[in-house]
Amino acid sequence: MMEEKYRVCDIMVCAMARLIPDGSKVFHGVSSHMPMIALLLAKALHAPGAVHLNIPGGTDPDPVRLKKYTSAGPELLERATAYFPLMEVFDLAMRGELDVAFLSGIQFDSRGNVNASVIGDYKKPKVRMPGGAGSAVLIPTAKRAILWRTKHDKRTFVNQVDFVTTRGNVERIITPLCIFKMEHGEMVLETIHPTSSLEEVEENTGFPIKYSNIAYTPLPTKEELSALKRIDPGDFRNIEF
Amino acid sequence: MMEEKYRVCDIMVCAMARLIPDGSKVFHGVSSHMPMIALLLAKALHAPGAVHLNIPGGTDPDPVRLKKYTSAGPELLERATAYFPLMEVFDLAMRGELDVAFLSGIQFDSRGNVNASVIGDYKKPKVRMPGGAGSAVLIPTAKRAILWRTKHDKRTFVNQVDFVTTRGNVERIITPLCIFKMEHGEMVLETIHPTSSLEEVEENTGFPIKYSNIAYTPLPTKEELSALKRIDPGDFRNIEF
Amino acid sequence: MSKIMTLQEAAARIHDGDILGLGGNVLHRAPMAMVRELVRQNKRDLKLVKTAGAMDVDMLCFGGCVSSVDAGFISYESEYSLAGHYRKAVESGTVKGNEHACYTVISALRAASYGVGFMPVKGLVISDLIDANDYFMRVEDPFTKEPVTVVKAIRPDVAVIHVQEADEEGNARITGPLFEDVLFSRAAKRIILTAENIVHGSAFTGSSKKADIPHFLVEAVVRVPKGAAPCSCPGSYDIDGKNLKEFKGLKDLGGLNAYLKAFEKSDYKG
Amino acid sequence: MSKIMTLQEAAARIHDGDILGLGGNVLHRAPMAMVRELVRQNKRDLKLVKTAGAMDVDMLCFGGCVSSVDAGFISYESEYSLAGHYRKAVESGTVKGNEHACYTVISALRAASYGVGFMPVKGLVISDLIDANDYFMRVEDPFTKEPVTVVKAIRPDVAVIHVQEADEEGNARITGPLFEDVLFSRAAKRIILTAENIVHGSAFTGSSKKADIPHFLVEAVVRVPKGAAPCSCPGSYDIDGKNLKEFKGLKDLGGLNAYLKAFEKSDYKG
Repeated sequence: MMEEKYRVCDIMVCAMARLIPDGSKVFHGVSSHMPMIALLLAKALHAPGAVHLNIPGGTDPDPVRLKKYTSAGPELLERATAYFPLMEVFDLAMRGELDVAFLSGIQFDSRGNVNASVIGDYKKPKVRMPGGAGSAVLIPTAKRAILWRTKHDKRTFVNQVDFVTTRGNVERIITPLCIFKMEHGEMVLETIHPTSSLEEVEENTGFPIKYSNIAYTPLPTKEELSALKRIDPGDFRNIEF
Repeated sequence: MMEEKYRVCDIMVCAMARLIPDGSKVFHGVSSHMPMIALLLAKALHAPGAVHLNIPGGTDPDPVRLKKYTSAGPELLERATAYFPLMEVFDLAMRGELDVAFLSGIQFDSRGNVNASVIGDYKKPKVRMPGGAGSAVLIPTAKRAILWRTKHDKRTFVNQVDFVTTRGNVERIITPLCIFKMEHGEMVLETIHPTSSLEEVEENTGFPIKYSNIAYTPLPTKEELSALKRIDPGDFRNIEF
Repeated sequence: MSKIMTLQEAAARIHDGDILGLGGNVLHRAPMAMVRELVRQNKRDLKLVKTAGAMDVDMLCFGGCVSSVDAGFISYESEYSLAGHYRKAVESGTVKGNEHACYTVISALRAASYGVGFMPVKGLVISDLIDANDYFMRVEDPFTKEPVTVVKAIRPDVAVIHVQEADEEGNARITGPLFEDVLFSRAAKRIILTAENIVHGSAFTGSSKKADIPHFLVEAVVRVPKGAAPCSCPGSYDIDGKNLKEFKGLKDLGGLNAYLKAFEKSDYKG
Repeated sequence: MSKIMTLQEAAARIHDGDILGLGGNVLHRAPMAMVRELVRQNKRDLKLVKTAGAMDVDMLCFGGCVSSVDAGFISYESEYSLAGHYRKAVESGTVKGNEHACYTVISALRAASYGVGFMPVKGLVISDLIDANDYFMRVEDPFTKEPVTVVKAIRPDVAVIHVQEADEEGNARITGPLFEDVLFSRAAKRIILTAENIVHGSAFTGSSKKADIPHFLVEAVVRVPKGAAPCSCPGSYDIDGKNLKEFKGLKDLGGLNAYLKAFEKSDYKG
């Protein structure tokens, strides 16, 4: 099943892009090159009417050049139609009108708890993480909360998170090894990337893997890969690896 | 004392203008030609640094031509420095930072109650008035709430208002006959316009007139009258009469 | 996807009983063409929301379309004075006059746009309005334990906003004062735009002044040049005082119908 | 009245113990010159507030100036990664990391700007953050009786905002994303601006794009070209990645002092 020429970052980004339906209102925040590029990819291919919402507030920007260091820069206002900044995106989500939010975290457990805050005691933590940014309010309110994480190991996918930054309404988590999907309050293995295997997923996950059948994440198509090169010539979709 | 050549509208507008200190942040709303012109007059003379705040949101506009029909029109954005619209002016007042608000009402009593709402039952009123606009929240929060009313009779200045749209913190009420000032929770006659008399004030007021001494409102100066002609060539300060 | 439709089609999307937000302020940028069409379509039981209304609210009351008005101020300002139809309708009990401070309308719309059920309001301290209306309540600040008045959210079913420029998808730009219109566009469930001009989307993408209202909040776009007349439309035209006086002189529904009829050609030219 | 002063004078108006709002977002338009001067002036016990901070918060933590950070996210984003000094300061207990969702910072600032003590927040439903922090509380919506989380107002004593253009009275215009800066300018008690350019007031009065921050909210204006560097300043310059890396490589306070010294000429040229 292993396909040498496919990179995990491309598989992940294409998988994220395919989860974006045409016409949906989609938000990504800081430190979010992968969903930003996935969204631009979706808009370039099957979802031209998807609405790109972001922190600087440019609705549907058409940036000349993405930046390596940020997914919240002023280039996201370039050739945008409307100014709809972060606080308005939050409000939109609170009104139940945000279709898709791409978010992350540092620790996840099988019940959809997300930790982006601390390891150890909250007041004097062993590890202080960057923080959940929008997660604590967007995961509960976005119609669909899609998470991604470029680490898949037993410290990331744990039996029980140290701190519940937020819980529930996680739709999927896309990792370098697989895609998890929440079903009836439980994280279920949806597909395994062709670059990985069930064994690898099981070895790197801190909770028992549940699945109904073994399926594989579709590989990026030629069309997707060629669009990716055009959208992301700097290969910023790979910086988290 | 009667000065034939002086008009009540000029006396009132000049009195209002003199109550505006340099540097103060001053708001007027709709149906407010007199305070609008008073503010422009104050800024032209003794208070160049007074800040003109209004509904359309032009901070310190320099309108070419005022309009007869409105004090909330787009001309109040002309040559303004900042955009600071109604909702922000309200917020400013709520934070305790609005220095002067010019407001009105239909009925007033000697304890500083203001009625801009209804005569009779609130649910099925004998008279439905336009409503208090900003009064109910601005009179309690502006540092100084200055009221004006171009009617002075026993139906306007009553013993007890029919409905308390708001109460308290009224600093002064400027009428065609006189200026009332609130002192220790009671409305006291501060000055009588030279065009009127104590008898006229008493005859037209529904509560007993209190005063410590009889003083007269200073007449408009030549400088004020000439500035008024420049600022308000259409004589809109007179439209309420 | 084009959302352009006729005035009649757009008005048909406003239903009897709807909570209806009206853009503009007093005699400025009121959505008059839509207001006229709502009267023509004989709408009933509309619950109007506006900070400071004038001819729009008055005409809908005249037409018998209204069951309540939530507002801080209803009048034509000093020159054209009182809103007689609104006044009579409230005094006769056919319309409920839900008085707000203009700011409590803003606060109620903010609550709706933030997806919450209420908003604390600093300034509403002593007022008979608090006890007279079930949309105000005195509560305790949960942190300071101080008393504070809260206002209930108002989420209009639909808001009608007249803009100078919109593209066919519904991106819209307002010239001059925004009044509460951007807030309405966030607070209401559905937005109908009437526009002086339909522009190409590149008018927004190519400019540093972006659209004030993004297309994804908008359900319908109607081209109506002179859509705010006889009220003003900043940058486009001032009020038509003669027409305002004509309207204010109308005596009965027959007169109103004739008045509305005379606007049809202009309102429908699209 | 001119409010122009030197960076040193303006920084002297920020006092030990102040709640300090920081403009910009992550590596964009952060008020870095002021941040550097606060470290030089050896400020203590600052309580920082920002939705998403990066080098600004990290440097102030490095300099020992901070006692708490209220924020949703503190990191340099993906390329430059974690904020090590902030992290260490929280882990060692010298700085209290008051985690918010970015939106609850916004809501807390909105409450302050509306003059109220708290703000209901729809989305904060299930989270250990609610019980772990005394600035969140679960209450009952007084109208619907449904549970809702409220956040306590945050009213910064002072906010520092770096803008591209300001006049000497303090009217200021921001190019590109506003982030939370306009909100900060309303929520904070006092505002200090640092500006790339000091312009004449006619730059605002003669333009359709008015000032975003009116002068009457502003206490001090400092001219600091490159005042956001090595962070970006939209329309003026991008980040200085080499300098960022140099900062991230600093090992101790001696290194920090030398780093700050090297900026003095640029920061003070006014």
